[in-house]
Amino acid sequence: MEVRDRVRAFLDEHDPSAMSRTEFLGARFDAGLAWVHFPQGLGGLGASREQQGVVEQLLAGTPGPDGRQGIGLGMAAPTILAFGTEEQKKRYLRPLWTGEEIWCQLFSEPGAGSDLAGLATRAVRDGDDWIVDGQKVWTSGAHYADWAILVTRTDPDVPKHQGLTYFICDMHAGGVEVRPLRQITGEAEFNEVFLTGVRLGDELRLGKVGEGWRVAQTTLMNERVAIGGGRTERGGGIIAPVLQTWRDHPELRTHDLHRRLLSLWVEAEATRLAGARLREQLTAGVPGPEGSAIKLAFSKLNQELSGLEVELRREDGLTYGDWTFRRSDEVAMFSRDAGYRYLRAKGNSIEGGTSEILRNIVSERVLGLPQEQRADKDVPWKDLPR
Amino acid sequence: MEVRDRVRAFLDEHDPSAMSRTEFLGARFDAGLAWVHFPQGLGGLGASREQQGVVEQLLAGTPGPDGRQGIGLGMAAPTILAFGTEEQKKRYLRPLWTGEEIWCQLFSEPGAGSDLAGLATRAVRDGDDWIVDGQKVWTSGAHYADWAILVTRTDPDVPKHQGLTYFICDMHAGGVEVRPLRQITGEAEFNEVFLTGVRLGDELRLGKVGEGWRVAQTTLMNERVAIGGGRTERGGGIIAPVLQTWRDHPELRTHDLHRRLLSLWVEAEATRLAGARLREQLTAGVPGPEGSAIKLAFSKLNQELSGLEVELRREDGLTYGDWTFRRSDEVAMFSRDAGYRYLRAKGNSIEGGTSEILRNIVSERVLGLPQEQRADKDVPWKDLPR
Amino acid sequence: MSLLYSDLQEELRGSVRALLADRCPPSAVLARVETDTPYDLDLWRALTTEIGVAGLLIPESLGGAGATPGEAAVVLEELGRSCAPVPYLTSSVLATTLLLRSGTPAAEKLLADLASGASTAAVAVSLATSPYDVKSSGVTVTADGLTGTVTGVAGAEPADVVLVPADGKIHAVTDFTVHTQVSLDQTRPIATIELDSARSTRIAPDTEPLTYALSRTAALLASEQVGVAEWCFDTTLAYVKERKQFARPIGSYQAIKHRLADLWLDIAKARATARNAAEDDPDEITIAVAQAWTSPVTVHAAEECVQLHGGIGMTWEHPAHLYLKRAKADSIALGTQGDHQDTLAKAANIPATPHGTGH
Amino acid sequence: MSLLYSDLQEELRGSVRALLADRCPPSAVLARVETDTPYDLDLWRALTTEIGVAGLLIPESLGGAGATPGEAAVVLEELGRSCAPVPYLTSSVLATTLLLRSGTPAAEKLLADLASGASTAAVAVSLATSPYDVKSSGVTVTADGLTGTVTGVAGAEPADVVLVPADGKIHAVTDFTVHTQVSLDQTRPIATIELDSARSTRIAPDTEPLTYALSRTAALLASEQVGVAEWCFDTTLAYVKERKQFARPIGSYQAIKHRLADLWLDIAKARATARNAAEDDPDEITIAVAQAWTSPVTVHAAEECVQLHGGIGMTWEHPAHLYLKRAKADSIALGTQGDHQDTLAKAANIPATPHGTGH
Repeated sequence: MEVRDRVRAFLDEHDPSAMSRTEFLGARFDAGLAWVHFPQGLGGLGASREQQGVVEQLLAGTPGPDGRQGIGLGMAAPTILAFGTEEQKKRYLRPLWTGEEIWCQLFSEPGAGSDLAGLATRAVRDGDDWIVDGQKVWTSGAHYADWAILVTRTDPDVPKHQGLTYFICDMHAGGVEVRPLRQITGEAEFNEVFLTGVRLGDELRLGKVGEGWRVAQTTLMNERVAIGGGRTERGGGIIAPVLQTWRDHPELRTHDLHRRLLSLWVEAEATRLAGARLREQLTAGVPGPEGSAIKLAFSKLNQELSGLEVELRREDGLTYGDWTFRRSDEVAMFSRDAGYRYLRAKGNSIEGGTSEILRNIVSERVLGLPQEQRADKDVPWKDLPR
Repeated sequence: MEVRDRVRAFLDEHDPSAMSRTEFLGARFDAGLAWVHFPQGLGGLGASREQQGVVEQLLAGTPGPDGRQGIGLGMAAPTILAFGTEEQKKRYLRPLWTGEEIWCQLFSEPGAGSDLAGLATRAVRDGDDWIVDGQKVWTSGAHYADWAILVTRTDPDVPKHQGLTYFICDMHAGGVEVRPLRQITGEAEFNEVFLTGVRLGDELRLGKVGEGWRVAQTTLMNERVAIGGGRTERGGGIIAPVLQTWRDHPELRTHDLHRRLLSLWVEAEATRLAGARLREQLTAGVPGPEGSAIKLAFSKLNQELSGLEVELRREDGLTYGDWTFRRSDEVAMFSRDAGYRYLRAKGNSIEGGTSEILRNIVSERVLGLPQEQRADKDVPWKDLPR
Repeated sequence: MSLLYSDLQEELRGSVRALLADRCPPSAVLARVETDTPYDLDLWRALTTEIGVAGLLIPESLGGAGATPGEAAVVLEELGRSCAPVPYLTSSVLATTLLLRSGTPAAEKLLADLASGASTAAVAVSLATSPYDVKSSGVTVTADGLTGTVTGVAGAEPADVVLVPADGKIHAVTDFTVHTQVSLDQTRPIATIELDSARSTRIAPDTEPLTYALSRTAALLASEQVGVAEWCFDTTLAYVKERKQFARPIGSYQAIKHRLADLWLDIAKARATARNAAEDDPDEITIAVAQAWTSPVTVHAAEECVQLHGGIGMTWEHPAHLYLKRAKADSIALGTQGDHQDTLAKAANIPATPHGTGH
Repeated sequence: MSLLYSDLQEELRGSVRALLADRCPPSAVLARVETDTPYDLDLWRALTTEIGVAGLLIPESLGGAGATPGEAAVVLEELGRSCAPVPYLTSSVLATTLLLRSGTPAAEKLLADLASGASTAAVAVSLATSPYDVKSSGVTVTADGLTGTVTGVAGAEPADVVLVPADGKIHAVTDFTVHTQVSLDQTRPIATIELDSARSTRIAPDTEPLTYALSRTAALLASEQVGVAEWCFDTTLAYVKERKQFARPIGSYQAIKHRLADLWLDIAKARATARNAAEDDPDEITIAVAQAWTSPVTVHAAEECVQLHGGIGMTWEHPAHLYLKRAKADSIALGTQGDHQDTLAKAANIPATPHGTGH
């Protein structure tokens, strides 16, 4: 039976208005329509990845996964599929898909940002279990997550990429403490997660001992390539708010700001077109690390445009919306005030690969220039300077 | 007798209008008033270096050395004084001072620009002589020079800084061929010098065999620190020509160029003030590598200002003064057309230390950041990749 | 005229820096921004009584120290380095310069109190006011007194007296209400001042002293900005030497080295322009150059500070954001870079297009 | 509308590139700039007869290939990569577009000759003319014919016919004198055209076809600029991989790596804007964006090429300077970045100050 027919049959049998979102998603999983390229029995049909587009199109408007499931769907699920045991796949994929269980990721550490493989969170074998101690950071959703994908160091005596092991971590386990991490905007989008003597059974290990870096690469490759801001119209997207302010407030205009705004308008349009061209290339089957460069460009534009808007607003630019320390689960770049956007945009060139790392990637992988000299590849992790 | 009194006595006895420039300078040398801090008999009095200012002041208006003597006076003389034998000092310093003998320098090579110590011109011992083969470049004045200061490689089997030897080179010797080096401006300010089997007696060696790098350091330290453009008034110096064009041609003005010109005006003034402050610090006895940074700033300004002027001139900016291949002994940054200045200024960030090298110097010697990793310090020169 | 610091100035800097190191660490500044008292009045008392910063610009005859703007500039550099929440710029520079310029007996009476730090003043204009475009306030003068609201005022909370431009004159008022606005710069918040039939004393018969004081304060603001930029630079430099990624200090990566070399040079230029603007009687061009250069450089320094600290620079607990917010607010305060460039265009005879506005 | 190159376009590119590699190496281009014949007419003949580049934009009905601007753009990219001294832009794009737009029988007659390459045309306006500000020429029309001088004309030397705007109309003239001016861009020099009672044929009753052609040529000039930028980038990239200082390729230094990464990205954006402007009927904003972005990026690419080649980049014998001169001249040709930004301000509704010029 064609995928298209399966979806129609599924819709004939399941009326989303007559069941809860969880029930509907569960039924969709069982019908193999969660990820059609996953195997049968694990939410898929063993079909080609392209068929997923057909499914999404036909199921448009029915209840789907929500934003809190993003890390589970985007990062945990493909990793579990690639490296999990049969038991793990059976156990975790369905509730991950239905949203009954929420996932987060425990990767970055205060001492391991760009250099993720240098991480220091230890996992030590204790009988059938592992005891985990360490600190993770920049974890979104940790405060409501049930499970985490976790990378730990199990062998400090070998070079850093070789001594890592990947786990599924129970976020409700003893010793897991989640603290909101306040940002310069005043809010907390992320968390710090302190792991103190956390006991994880060996059945929570994903992949082999010492194979953690390879597993983590799979996870990271599945992090969506951010081709900054997606499709937008000319004059839309990140430049729209400052244009609105410009048009609404003739009294704020100056010649200096006019020329700077025109330059940024041109840059934004050139960047938008380059992004569109890159998407065309990707569609035509010419993928590559060029996406890194577009992210670089959008970070810069976000920062410069929001900075210009704060300056344009003059006295209003001296004010701020709200400094209250509170959780925020979304990056509201378009609905919030210019001051918030100015501060939040500073993170764009750090999160998801710093601009410095992205320039390395472009120069080495796109341009073929020599790699930076590395002193850390063949030295036991414990002997590295830090 | 005070230096001041010596100068007065000298002037009483020598009427510059009654003798040739060469005779007058010769007499001045013999009176110890060439460089008062040099030893007696070598053009000096063994006085303090500060006394030279007194001499220059009192002798202002009398015939002095000319521009073609610059390299001899600025670089060769202090090196000969520091490393020469008594015979060498006696032989070379007086005609160098009087201008009877002109000097040039043979340092840079096509393969050794920023990395001067990597030079490849070979000098091989042959009895009492040395046979020199190689190619030097960016040599000003080579076509009229009598002597050159020359750095060669005498031992390729030791690390690069250790195998160099410094010579005085007879520019009239057989095997010395000087060719004008045409630049992108169309002119030749510099030369290429081809050395083919040039025979130099060992008495022309300056310093010990293998000591060439130390001798060359003395030479280079005496190259004047270019605190870009010297003292100028506000709105003067490198920004003056474009301001003149701006004021003379209201019809060429645009808002875009206006804002760019204002920004550069501010930058030029800030740079001028920083240069003035640096000179104050130097006078107050706080020298340092900061001069490198000012040269960096002036290179950038020269380039941006001349580039803006070409654009401002529109159709006139599409023309050029003269492409004729001819020798030019001066860098006429202020008297020539904007196109010439635009092209010539491109060399500012290369000659006398590239901007990249200067940024290294600032970051390492001023800011104390780690040095670039060097693979060439302990390897025999002949085994280095090139 | 020297662009260097005098020995006296270095001594003054040492005193201020030592006091701030002791009583104004970043942790204290950060803790205060969450409270209802944005200004640190204990610190202010120490600065005024132990060092006497408040009276630096006031002649000895009026109870001050009779120092030059060069000394005030050094104090501002140090306060900028600490993002110190004290009303020095607003009271001891802006309000003080206004009062000195008006020179009326009423003004001199106020100055005596300001000199000792016994009293603090603010000027009731928006911090975003350009010295080249001073608009009339919304305050009206009637027989009952002054009535109206002024927004965007810095240094209002600790002020005992506010100097209010209204009806083409300047008035001193002690009866006013302050509402702190939620501000981008958390260490120098702006506030709304409300006057309701407030009694007042005439300080100046016209508003020229206000324009003058705004311009001279802009000149000295450049020194505060240099202090902010310096803290950002020094803190970043120390961090990149310390922080290792891929087993190397991140300061060993050449791209970072070159960025820091360029930034160092930009700040060196900023210091030169600020010192020039801190001379006794700077002309319009000198002030405009200092502001037009130093504002964007200081913002850039603060932005590089956040970027080169990586994730930690985005956290509330690291003080970098306090400097970013101060740098950005300072770039708007007392004229933007464009305002100062426009003034340059006029004063240095660099006219806009022949078809242009003629500014 | 796709921003990618079609297979047909890649094929065309391949032909042009192969021909140029064979007959237009840098050494030949450099040698020619010292001669009295700045344009390479043998090369031009090969391009027109072997590949048929001259007629790309001309409909098949008039003897051309009936191709789209996208094809002409690819030819321009390749000519830019070689700084090829041929009158493609001036004859096959500018003059051709003007004639196509006017559409008169006289124009169509000329087009038939241009299509085959049998004849070459130039437009008697300064290359520095902005499409947004076309001034009337100094040529007067009397009963005796056209008389006057036009300066700054590109592509005049090889032209058999010049199209002259005069008296509000456009005229074709074959009787004219050309004096080459000493030009910054040595591979596309400008010249003075002199007319002395020259007989003419009326091509268009008004100058709208001229304005139109200037604008469309500006759109395609962006592709030439991309070609220039690409040569500079590719040549620099190859050099920094090869050139060693301190026993390392200079391309292993991170500061250089990051600069090249940024430049690569800027050129990628330039290509996207140029492809967009090479669509069949680009609007004013599309053209203005392509020019406003690509001009400074191309100049920057050429400047980085000289800088990163070190001393050798400053020598006459290395071809980098030919590209620097072309890049700079192209940034002035057919409107500066400011002209195109001004048009954007109007077309995209981003008005200047309320007190400003209203442009």
